[in-house]
Amino acid sequence: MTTSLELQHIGKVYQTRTGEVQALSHVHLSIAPRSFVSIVGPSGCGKSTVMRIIAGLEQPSTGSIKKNGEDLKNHRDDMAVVFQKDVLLAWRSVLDNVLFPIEIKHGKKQKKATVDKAMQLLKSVGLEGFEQKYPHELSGGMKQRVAICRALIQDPQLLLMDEPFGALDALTREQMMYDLLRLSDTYQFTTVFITHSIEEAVFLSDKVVVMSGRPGSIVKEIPSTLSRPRNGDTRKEPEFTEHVSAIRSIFQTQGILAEA
Amino acid sequence: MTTSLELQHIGKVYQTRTGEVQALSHVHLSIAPRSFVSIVGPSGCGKSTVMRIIAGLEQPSTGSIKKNGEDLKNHRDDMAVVFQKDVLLAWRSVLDNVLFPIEIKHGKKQKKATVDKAMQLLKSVGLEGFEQKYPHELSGGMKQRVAICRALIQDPQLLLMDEPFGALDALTREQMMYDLLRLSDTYQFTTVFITHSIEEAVFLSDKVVVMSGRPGSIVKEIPSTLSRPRNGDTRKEPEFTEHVSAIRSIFQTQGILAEA
Amino acid sequence: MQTKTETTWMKQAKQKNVKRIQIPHSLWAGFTLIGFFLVWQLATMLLAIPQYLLPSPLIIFTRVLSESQVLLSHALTTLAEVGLGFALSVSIGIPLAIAIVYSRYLANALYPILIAIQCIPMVSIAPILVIWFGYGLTTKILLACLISFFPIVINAVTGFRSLDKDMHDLGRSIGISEWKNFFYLRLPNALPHLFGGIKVGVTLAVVGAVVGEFVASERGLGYLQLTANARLDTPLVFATLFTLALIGMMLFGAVQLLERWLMPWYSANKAGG
Amino acid sequence: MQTKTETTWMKQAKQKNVKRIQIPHSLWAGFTLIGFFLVWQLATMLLAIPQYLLPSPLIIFTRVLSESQVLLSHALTTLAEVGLGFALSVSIGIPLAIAIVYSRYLANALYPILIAIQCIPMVSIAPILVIWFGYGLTTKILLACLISFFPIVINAVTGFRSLDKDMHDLGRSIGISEWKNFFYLRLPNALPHLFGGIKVGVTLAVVGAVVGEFVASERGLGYLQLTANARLDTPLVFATLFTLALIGMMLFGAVQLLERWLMPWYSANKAGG
Amino acid sequence: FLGFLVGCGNEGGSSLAKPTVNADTGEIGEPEVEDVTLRLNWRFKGEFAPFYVAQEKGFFEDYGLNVDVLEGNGSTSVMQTVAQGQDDLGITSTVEPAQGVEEGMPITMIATYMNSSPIMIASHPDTPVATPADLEGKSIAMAIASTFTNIFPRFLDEENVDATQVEAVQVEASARNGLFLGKEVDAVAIFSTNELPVFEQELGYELTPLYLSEYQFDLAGLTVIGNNQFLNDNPNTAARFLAAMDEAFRYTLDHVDEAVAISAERFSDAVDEEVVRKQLLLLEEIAQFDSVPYGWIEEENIAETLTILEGSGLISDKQDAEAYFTNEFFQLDQ
Ligand SMILES: Nc1ncnc2c1ncn2[C@@H]1O[C@H](COP(=O)(O)OP(=O)(O)OP(=O)(O)O)[C@@H](O)[C@H]1O
Ligand SMILES: Nc1ncnc2c1ncn2[C@@H]1O[C@H](COP(=O)(O)OP(=O)(O)OP(=O)(O)O)[C@@H](O)[C@H]1O
Ligand SMILES: Cc1ncc(C[n+]2csc(CCO)c2C)c(N)n1
Ligand SMILES: [Mg+2]
Ligand SMILES: [Mg+2]
Repeated sequence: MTTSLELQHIGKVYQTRTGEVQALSHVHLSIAPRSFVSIVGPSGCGKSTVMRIIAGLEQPSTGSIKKNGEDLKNHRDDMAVVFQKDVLLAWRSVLDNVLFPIEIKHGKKQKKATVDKAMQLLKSVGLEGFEQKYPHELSGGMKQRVAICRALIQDPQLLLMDEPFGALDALTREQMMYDLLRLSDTYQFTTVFITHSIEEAVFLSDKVVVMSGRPGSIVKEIPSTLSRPRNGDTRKEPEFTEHVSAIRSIFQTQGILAEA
Repeated sequence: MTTSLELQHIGKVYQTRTGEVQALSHVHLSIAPRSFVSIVGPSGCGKSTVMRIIAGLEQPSTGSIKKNGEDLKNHRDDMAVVFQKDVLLAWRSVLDNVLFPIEIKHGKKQKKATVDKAMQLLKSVGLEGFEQKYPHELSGGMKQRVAICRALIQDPQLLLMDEPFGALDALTREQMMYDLLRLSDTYQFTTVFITHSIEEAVFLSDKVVVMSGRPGSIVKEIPSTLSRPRNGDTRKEPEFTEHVSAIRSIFQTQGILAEA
Repeated sequence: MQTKTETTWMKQAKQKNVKRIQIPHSLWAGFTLIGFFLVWQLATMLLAIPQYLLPSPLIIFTRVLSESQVLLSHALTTLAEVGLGFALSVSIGIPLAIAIVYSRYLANALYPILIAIQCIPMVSIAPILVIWFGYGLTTKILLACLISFFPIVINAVTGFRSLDKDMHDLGRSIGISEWKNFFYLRLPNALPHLFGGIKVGVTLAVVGAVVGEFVASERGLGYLQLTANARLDTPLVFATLFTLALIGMMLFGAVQLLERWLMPWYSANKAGG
Repeated sequence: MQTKTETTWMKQAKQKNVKRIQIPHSLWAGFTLIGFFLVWQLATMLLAIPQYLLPSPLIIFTRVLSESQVLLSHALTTLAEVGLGFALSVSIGIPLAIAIVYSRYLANALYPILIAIQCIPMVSIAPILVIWFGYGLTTKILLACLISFFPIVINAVTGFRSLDKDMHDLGRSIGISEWKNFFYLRLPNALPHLFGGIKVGVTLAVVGAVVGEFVASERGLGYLQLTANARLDTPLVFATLFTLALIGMMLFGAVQLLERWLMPWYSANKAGG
Repeated sequence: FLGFLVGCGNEGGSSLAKPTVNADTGEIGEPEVEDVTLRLNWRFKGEFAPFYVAQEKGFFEDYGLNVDVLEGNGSTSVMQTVAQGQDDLGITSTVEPAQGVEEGMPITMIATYMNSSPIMIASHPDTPVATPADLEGKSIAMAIASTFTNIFPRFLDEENVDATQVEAVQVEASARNGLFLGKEVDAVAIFSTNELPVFEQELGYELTPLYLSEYQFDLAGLTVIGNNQFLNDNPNTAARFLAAMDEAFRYTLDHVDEAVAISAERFSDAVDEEVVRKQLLLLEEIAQFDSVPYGWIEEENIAETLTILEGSGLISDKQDAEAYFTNEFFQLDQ
């Protein structure tokens, strides 16, 4: 059984030396098993905070999270996170960075058995030949791709991605989107995906969550009724344009997007 | 007199423990005074390397750079850089981070005199009220905006920006584009701008430089003949679409963009 | 102190669940120390350890209280030597570390000398210093300085070298002199390392001053210990050692306070523990 | 060693311009040391400093050579004590640092005791150790351990605490135990700090062993120095000190080699200097 | 160049300028300098009381001197600072100056107040070491690298004791004390004028003594050394110093209680009055100057010391006794 998540009236207050910052207020969201949920919203609205709370890295100040109906406090098993910053380990080669979760969770033996898969992943993100390089020898986008590989190699049931394609060019991005869709089809994992690209969100998701800023809250949830599997033709579906402009207009009324 | 730059047959080889990496080969480029030049290209093609060489942070392995006709070796005066990573100083508040170049170059007194300008800048990027926060209390996009303010406050003659809007949402991005155009109009500085968004590049630039990957080299320079000042209507000019699809087709023939 | 409540997610969860009344950690620590002294007290009583070998804590504390005037006045002498020696140590050590960081030549030339000084016991150097600098304050200050010097330099060098390339590039891109680069980037970035060295150094400075008093003094805790030792007044020896430890803790605590005050941003960025 | 050629952009530019033949830095350093000894030699000759105050380097070196057999055999004794004591120090110090990092309680309870040990001169503790542990090897090992303990613990604690929150979060997101988190993240991340402490610690261990030999021994460089001193054989005293310094440099160099070998990734990420 | 170093200034007492004495009154000439520093070889202990008595009771003043009595750190350091001229006069045992003169130090012994050695072996009465032969099968603690340690093998040899039957434990002084008091060892090598009363007071019983001086192992102690330059330039000052000390010693040994009180006053943090009293009484036993002023040096005493040191390998190039000491600064006919 895969993960179904329920965020119930989550609020989050950060304590800072210059006072409290209300980052989230009454965020209420349910994430169905095996679904692909995107979160879009202006910079600083609390997307990362939501993701960190789902990941169990941050405790909500109010509200609660339920997993399959049960209160969820600690770490979520079978979860993988792509952070907004590529947090690569300077002392490990690219390959060892990718294999890091395997080694740490299942030991050296399993790591060895997973090398082929890691090479495969690296190849699929265009990093063939860079396996033995160190993070400081990579470009920004390459680092981000390594971080994505590190998440995917874990075969998670729940994949959390915080602007994973931000530093990538259009083609690599496109390829990674297809890879991601294929994997989530194959392994049937649940994905929470943060992005600034409305098109990307609509293209990938079963549901797009639109947030508005400070304190962050959910303005609207837009289920995407595009056909599956998604491919080059998806963008040509009339619903695609519909959804995109629906979200655009929300942003416009919220003053988050200037009128065209 | 503002800066005119000439990159002559620049090559760059990185020494790594697993052998040499040819990052650039014969990059030949001239940047006219007061012009806005964008660089687009696939991830890892050497855009950042070009920028670092222009900034004097990296020495080219072959070739040379001329500034106003003279050989350029050291630091370029009146230059400001927005790095791909927001390199904020953890021990300084947002305001002090923005004022860092002023304080360091012109002392505390000048810093004080520049506070208003810094507040203005922060406000224009939507960070009013965050002046006294520390970097770790900001979201990813907010940090990037602080880094941009830190560059702009220097009133540089040459502004180098490495994917500065990568972590920003569409509206903030749009606003910052207009801010940037306005500033470069007012202060007549030269800008080198790295981006993954072809539209962004065409919209902003006088010249779009298209690079192809490993070893990075320049495939094409496309002068943008769009009318100035650029505004909401710019995107509706037929040349805009022309330029965009010209670049797209280059990428497609290079195999950098999948055929639509 | 954000990290305090966030140390690990396991703890966090526990704290959320079981919000019981908590005895502060520092109190627990106090209890442990008291327990330690109790065991010691019982050991001396049950094993009948003679006083001249190991006095019981009770005897020592009684002695500390009854001689508090004497201990205090000698402690002030020692403290002055420590303060001056340590100040000298820092004010030579940090510039030296800077020199070493910026000059591979100096690094190669100075390290052997520094290591030599460090490896030669102060008790061996002390008599030589007495001959060169006399029996006065200078000798004790120099000893406190020499002994606390090395950890400060080594840690400072490590710290100054630990600047991230990204940050250095930022400084270069602004076009500042290496000197300002140092002051605005390397130095704040090195603070955690610096404080590590200073914590070790300040306690070593106490040792240096006391060793100095062993060889040349008419005052100070080292002198007191020496004379008490000659009289086989072991309780007073231990009372002196106890006072030394107290001074060390005070100095260490002061450095730690300074650290917190100078680096409020630090703990917030770190995982804590 | 990328940084070596990239230290600062100023140097870089200069190197590009003036590609002259360069004498390696280490050679220059050797020259400086030779210069230092020359000045010393001249000073003793011109100022007619008598041998019993400060022997000239020539006399010392002659003595080192003529007594090399004796010095070597005593040095091996000392080295063995240093090795064992330092190994003990590391193998207790690192776990203790871990305990302190993970338990605020232990931090509060142990720090005072550690500082106490650190602030009490080894020459004061040594006689007590002799009485408790005899005049054999144990005492010297314990002294080497006790004296080198503190810098290792303090630096290790600072290092273990210096893990970036981001990285800690990565570990947590993978869902690993704090133990693995420690082993895979905190430990490698703390290496620069650890090596700082170990460099200070290993040289202090030499001091501890020698102090141990001062107090109770029939072999070792400390003993040799003491007997030479008793015979007013100042050149031999200095020859012994010279050997001690040499041992320290060797140990320090070994640690530095180990550091380079274990952290090849480090210098590439740092601004160098 | 080496010869140049060794050659400097150890002609000893015979070559020094002599003090001027008024033939009629026996009065010593005017002091060349009045301010003098005297460096003791340790922190206060009973045998130093006479120097403080001389200060407090004005004996120095009577002789027109202002003597600064300073605590020190061992005979070797004292000798080095005196040789360097940092201090004018110093207190050592006879062993160190004997070695120092050989090393070419410009110093001379001008007085020694213990004409019998305080070096002794003390033992617990239940494991008594009353004669050297008693050492066999026993253990003895001694300060590491001390004079005793150095001469001990020769002592055993001379007394035909089997060295392999004696367990000699070389440790630092306070460890030595602890081992002995804790009965980890049977005997201990100490100074009668220093540790003996302390030990006896701590243990509450009398220890069995064995004085080395009773076996022709007599190393004179509590010796005044002077810097040759200083002595040569200021013979009257030196003579006045010794004359004042002669009176001070006499006075101290006659008024032990007052001497103890003066000491306790000066070193309130460092002195146990009862111990000082006993130390002074023990000093009286080994400071026997009947027909001569206190401090008068017997040539045979120095010669014996040199013989022992040479036999123990502590000096290798024994010179005439005159090279080491002089009695020129004493006024015999007072
Ligand atoms: N550790 C923290 N301490 C204090 N305030 C914080 C902290 N982390 C985030 N915040 C604040 O919470 C708000 C939401 O931050 P968050 O990182 O969730 O935004 P975001 O939606 O991910 O933005 P972006 O798209 O720019 O990454 C911001 O106002 C930020 O200043
Ligand atoms: N310090 C370095 N050492 C070794 N190789 C490097 C180094 N920096 C960059 N490279 C290599 O040089 C090439 C170009 O890197 P660069 O960072 O310039 O790419 P980029 O175009 O900026 O990519 P991105 O869009 O992903 O940031 C890459 O193949 C990278 O692996
Ligand atoms: C640290 C230390 N060093 C030397 C001695 C030896 N000592 C004891 S008394 C004295 C003066 C001569 O009577 C000397 C040199 C010691 N006990 N402790
Ligand atoms: Mg974010
Ligand atoms: Mg880049």
